[in-house]
Amino acid sequence: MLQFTIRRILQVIPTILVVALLIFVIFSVVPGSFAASLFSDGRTTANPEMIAQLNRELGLDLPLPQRFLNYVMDLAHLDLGTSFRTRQPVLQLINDRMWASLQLAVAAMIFAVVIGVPLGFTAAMRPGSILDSVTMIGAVSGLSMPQFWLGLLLMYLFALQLGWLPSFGYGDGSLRNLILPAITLGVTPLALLARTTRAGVLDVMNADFIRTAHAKGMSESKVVRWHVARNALVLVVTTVGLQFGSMIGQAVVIEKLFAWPGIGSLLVDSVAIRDIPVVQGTILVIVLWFLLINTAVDLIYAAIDPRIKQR
Amino acid sequence: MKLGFNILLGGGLTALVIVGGLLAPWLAPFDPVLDANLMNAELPPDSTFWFGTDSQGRDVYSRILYGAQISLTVGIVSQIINTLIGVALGISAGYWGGWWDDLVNGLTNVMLAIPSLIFALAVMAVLGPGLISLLIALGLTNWSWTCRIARSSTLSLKSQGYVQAAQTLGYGDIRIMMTQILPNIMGPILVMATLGMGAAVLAEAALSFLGLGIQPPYPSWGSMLTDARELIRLAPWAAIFPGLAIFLSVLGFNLLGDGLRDSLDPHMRTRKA
Amino acid sequence: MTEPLLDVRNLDLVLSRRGGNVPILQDISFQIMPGETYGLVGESGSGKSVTSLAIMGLLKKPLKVSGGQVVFQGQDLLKLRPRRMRDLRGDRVAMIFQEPMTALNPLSTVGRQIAEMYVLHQGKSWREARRLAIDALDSVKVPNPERRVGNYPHQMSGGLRQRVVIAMALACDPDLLIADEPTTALDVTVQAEVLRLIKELCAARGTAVLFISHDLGVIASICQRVGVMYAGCLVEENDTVALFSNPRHAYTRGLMGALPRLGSRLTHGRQRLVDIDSVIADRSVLTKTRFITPRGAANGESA
Amino acid sequence: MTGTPLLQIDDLHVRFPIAGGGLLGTGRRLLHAVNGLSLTLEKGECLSIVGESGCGKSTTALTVMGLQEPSSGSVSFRGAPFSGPGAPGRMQRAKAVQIVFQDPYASLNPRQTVHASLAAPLRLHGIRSASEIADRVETMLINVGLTADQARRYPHEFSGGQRQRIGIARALILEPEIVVLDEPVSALDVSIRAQIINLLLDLQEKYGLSYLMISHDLSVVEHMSDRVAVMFFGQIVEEGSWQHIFANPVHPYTRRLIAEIPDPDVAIRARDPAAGFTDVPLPQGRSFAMDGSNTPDVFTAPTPSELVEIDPGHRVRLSLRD
Repeated sequence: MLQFTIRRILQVIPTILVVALLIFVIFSVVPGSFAASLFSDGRTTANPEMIAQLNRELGLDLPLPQRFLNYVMDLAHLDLGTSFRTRQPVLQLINDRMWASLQLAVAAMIFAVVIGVPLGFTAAMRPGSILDSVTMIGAVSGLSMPQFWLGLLLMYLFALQLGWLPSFGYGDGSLRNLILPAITLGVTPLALLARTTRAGVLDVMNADFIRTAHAKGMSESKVVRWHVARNALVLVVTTVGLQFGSMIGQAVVIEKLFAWPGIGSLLVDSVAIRDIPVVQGTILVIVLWFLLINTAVDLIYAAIDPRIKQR
Repeated sequence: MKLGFNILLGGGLTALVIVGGLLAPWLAPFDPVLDANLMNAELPPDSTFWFGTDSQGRDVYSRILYGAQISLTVGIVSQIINTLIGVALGISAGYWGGWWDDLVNGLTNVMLAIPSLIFALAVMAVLGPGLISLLIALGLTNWSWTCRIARSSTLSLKSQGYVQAAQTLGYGDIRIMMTQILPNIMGPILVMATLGMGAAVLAEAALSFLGLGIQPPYPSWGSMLTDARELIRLAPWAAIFPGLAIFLSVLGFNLLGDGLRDSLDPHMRTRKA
Repeated sequence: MTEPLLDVRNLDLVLSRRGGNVPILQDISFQIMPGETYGLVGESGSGKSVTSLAIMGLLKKPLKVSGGQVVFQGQDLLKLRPRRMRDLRGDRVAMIFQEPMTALNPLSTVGRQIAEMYVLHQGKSWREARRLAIDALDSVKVPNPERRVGNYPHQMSGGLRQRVVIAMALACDPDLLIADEPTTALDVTVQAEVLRLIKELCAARGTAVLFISHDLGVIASICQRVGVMYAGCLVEENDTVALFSNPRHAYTRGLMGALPRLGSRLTHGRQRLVDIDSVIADRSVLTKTRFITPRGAANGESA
Repeated sequence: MTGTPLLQIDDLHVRFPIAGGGLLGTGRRLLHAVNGLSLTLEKGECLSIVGESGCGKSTTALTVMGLQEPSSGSVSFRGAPFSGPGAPGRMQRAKAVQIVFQDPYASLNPRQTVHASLAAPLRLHGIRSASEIADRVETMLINVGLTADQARRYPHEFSGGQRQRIGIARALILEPEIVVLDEPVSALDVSIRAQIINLLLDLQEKYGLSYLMISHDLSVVEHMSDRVAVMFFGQIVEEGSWQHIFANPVHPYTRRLIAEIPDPDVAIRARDPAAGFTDVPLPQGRSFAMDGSNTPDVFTAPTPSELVEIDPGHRVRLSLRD
């Protein structure tokens, strides 16, 4: 197990490097120079001397491979660069915002798991029942819902009309401020979890070893507890891991909608003003988070399924 | 029974969006951009303005019809790009194996490591807003799942007798991929593409909502919501109807995809019975 | 004569569809005496596996029993309440399935899966059950049972896995063991070992066996009496030696002639194998005649 | 037997890398699937390779088909190289060797009609005339016991036995000299099995085909083969004419295989098949190698041994003389 863990963690490193390269390349092929776009606002053109000086300052006058090398070296020292605009270190900007994002993501995932998994499980126990149909219709609706629209409606209803909850903002980390964005963000993973749990449980129930269990004279409830639950869990764990990734993506929109001070809104704001070091840094941190979670999921997976470790 | 229902409702909703988008010039009572009249701003739904008007007095109903054109274009074109990339890479990687497979696999893993909306955001940041940028951003960032499925299906087909037989009969590799493998993996690919269209419509709406996609005054459903957000207290209809349009069209694609999956996979069908 | 252990009387089974019922089994009757090994042989689709599932009460929709009785130790299993049936299953009637690969839960150790039997039917503690599981593994000649008890199914070969399944089935000393193609997925040498094991253990414990197979050779080597199934009907039944030396039903004769026999080329030269379709023009007449019991031909008509 | 054999396999080795092991999972171990196999196939004969799963018989078949590259050793066809450098392309191979697969359900493309499956190879090999193609497809279908009007149907409309007939038709449509039969009847019911065996024997006679059959079923092997090679863990342990192998098996593993076949006659007469074998005196100081008494590790080379001819055409694996 320890060897598997180390191996799995070491495997992440090349992926991070390639992602860093990819991000770097994407932002290096931008037509025109950053400096120029930074100084011009569409009406006036920037002074060439100022552009050249800024380029020198930012190291943008060096050849590309040299720049990438510098970039990676800086990364190794946990230096994500300096914001074009605020001149603050990117790492500090991200650090200021990251925990709010994490809080939101974890809250949303807890909401999704706590409701979605039991729902999918119960639906699978009675396939074709009314509960099953309602769950599945609800799930496909949840998956089709534009989250920011749902958020907007929730905000309108619970904040503006009923006045029960604050409509936006972090509110010094108050739980009341967390509720609406977390529910909004959790709806898609909830729907997906309900679906995969149901499918997974049905799959297991059709497996040969369940027939064996029945042939042993086990009652339905024992079959479920001893054999179905654990096997279906494997699929649930995988889905949770994968959903974290797309949830981080969705969080960008939700944070913007609810004016949540996370890295998502930092990313959107920086994209709007083309603050490239911040954009690069934010994306890199998001990918890092995603890979960490996936690695953790793989380890949990290996702990549940003894077949994985052998591979 | 249920399977027919999914395809029917999904197909119906999708058809509605397609018809609405194609016939927008004839169906829409007003011009979506030019008929702005501040005198009519923020009117609730009535017999003239079926879905009400927005902050600039434009007819929400007409804008939604024209918005369908954008959503459909983005959904369909980006998915065609994704499917072509994913299928070409997936089949060739699965069939040839070796270093090419390692390369494609590595690339897919990297793509999967970056949440696709974030990736699209980065591409939009570089290319700048607009329809073409959207098509590129959403077309290049969402092929990894299609690729994975094409690859794994190809791997399992590769050891099937008829693919091996084709090799021994003298078929070339490309011919085998086109005639023996591709037709037999079209099912799951089609399902992925249909579901992907829904995802692309959602992503377009999200990017436009963030102001990075279709720019005002053009009527994208996402950017309509950006405008409506500011005045949700005064004119909730301006927010409700575009959102509903997104929801129903994505629901249409998703139901269609689910229905296709069920009808293509007899194993699933018997399970439901 | 003693009471039969299992008495299947006129069993009818259908696949119920919206448009009506499709008959799967028609009028199946046979008896198994205590300690006897009875074989059901037939080609795929003949209904032999469904018969075993019907006896165990493990049929899944849309299959259902539409008539007849399955009398086991004097009580009709088809009329038993689910709870009583559950207690019987595994305890008095146990079953071995074909695929040792999928018949075991991949996420659970084999020891635990055997131990479940003792916990379920004998109310043992898990701790004690585990110790009994080691003994059970030992009894099916799994080497190193103390170590193997903690193994997962994927860590074992097909032959070992099938031994585990046998250990599980025989854990509670059942009176009847139903073995559905238990060696079909195995190699010849492993198959021989597993067959020997089933034979030995059941003989020692006096367990009756209902052995289901498509393989005439396997059936001949393990069963005392054999029933031949074709298209949902039992077409011939006799004791093994009589059946194989003197098959009476046209289908049985065709089946035997279709089989390449070891050594026959050496003694008789290469003989063309019998093509059933060329011998019997109309297969549908096959189910209309039947030969049951060695006491004479019972030319019955199927319902 | 004079001149060059039709097909010659010479000291064939096939090793597969097994991923896994090592800290990064990059450590590679080699699975020795085929370990120094030499065989010849003469025109018009049926040579069977028998053994249990994992013995390397299927890998050997795939190598002959060119679907698997040998790690070392060679395959030659009529004396010309058939593997490695100088091997012919797929188009040339196709006219020399074809294959019939075990699983009739996986061996036909579900999206192609029978006609399409049979006509495409003809077209590929330069036959342009539609009427000639139709003629040849029709003739072939009738040869394998189907009717011409079934050509328009898709595979799912046929039974397993019929599909196997279609698979055979596809293998024969280019008129190859050798047909590899990979467990051709293992997946079929007894009554269908007999029909396919009869068909294969008829076709062999009619076209003068050479069969290389892979099988685990010794009854079928005895019925069909002219010569038999018994494989165990990547190596041949005994090889000879079918009479050698079935009337006078020498190697303990061969004897065990024969003895353990569940055969109705053997079973009901309750005779011990092994009792019929008479022991053959071995050359001084030598013993059987790979006799199954200890399982060799597939990752390491087995103890040195060689095939020794104890009778003309009858070879047995014995340990090397010290």
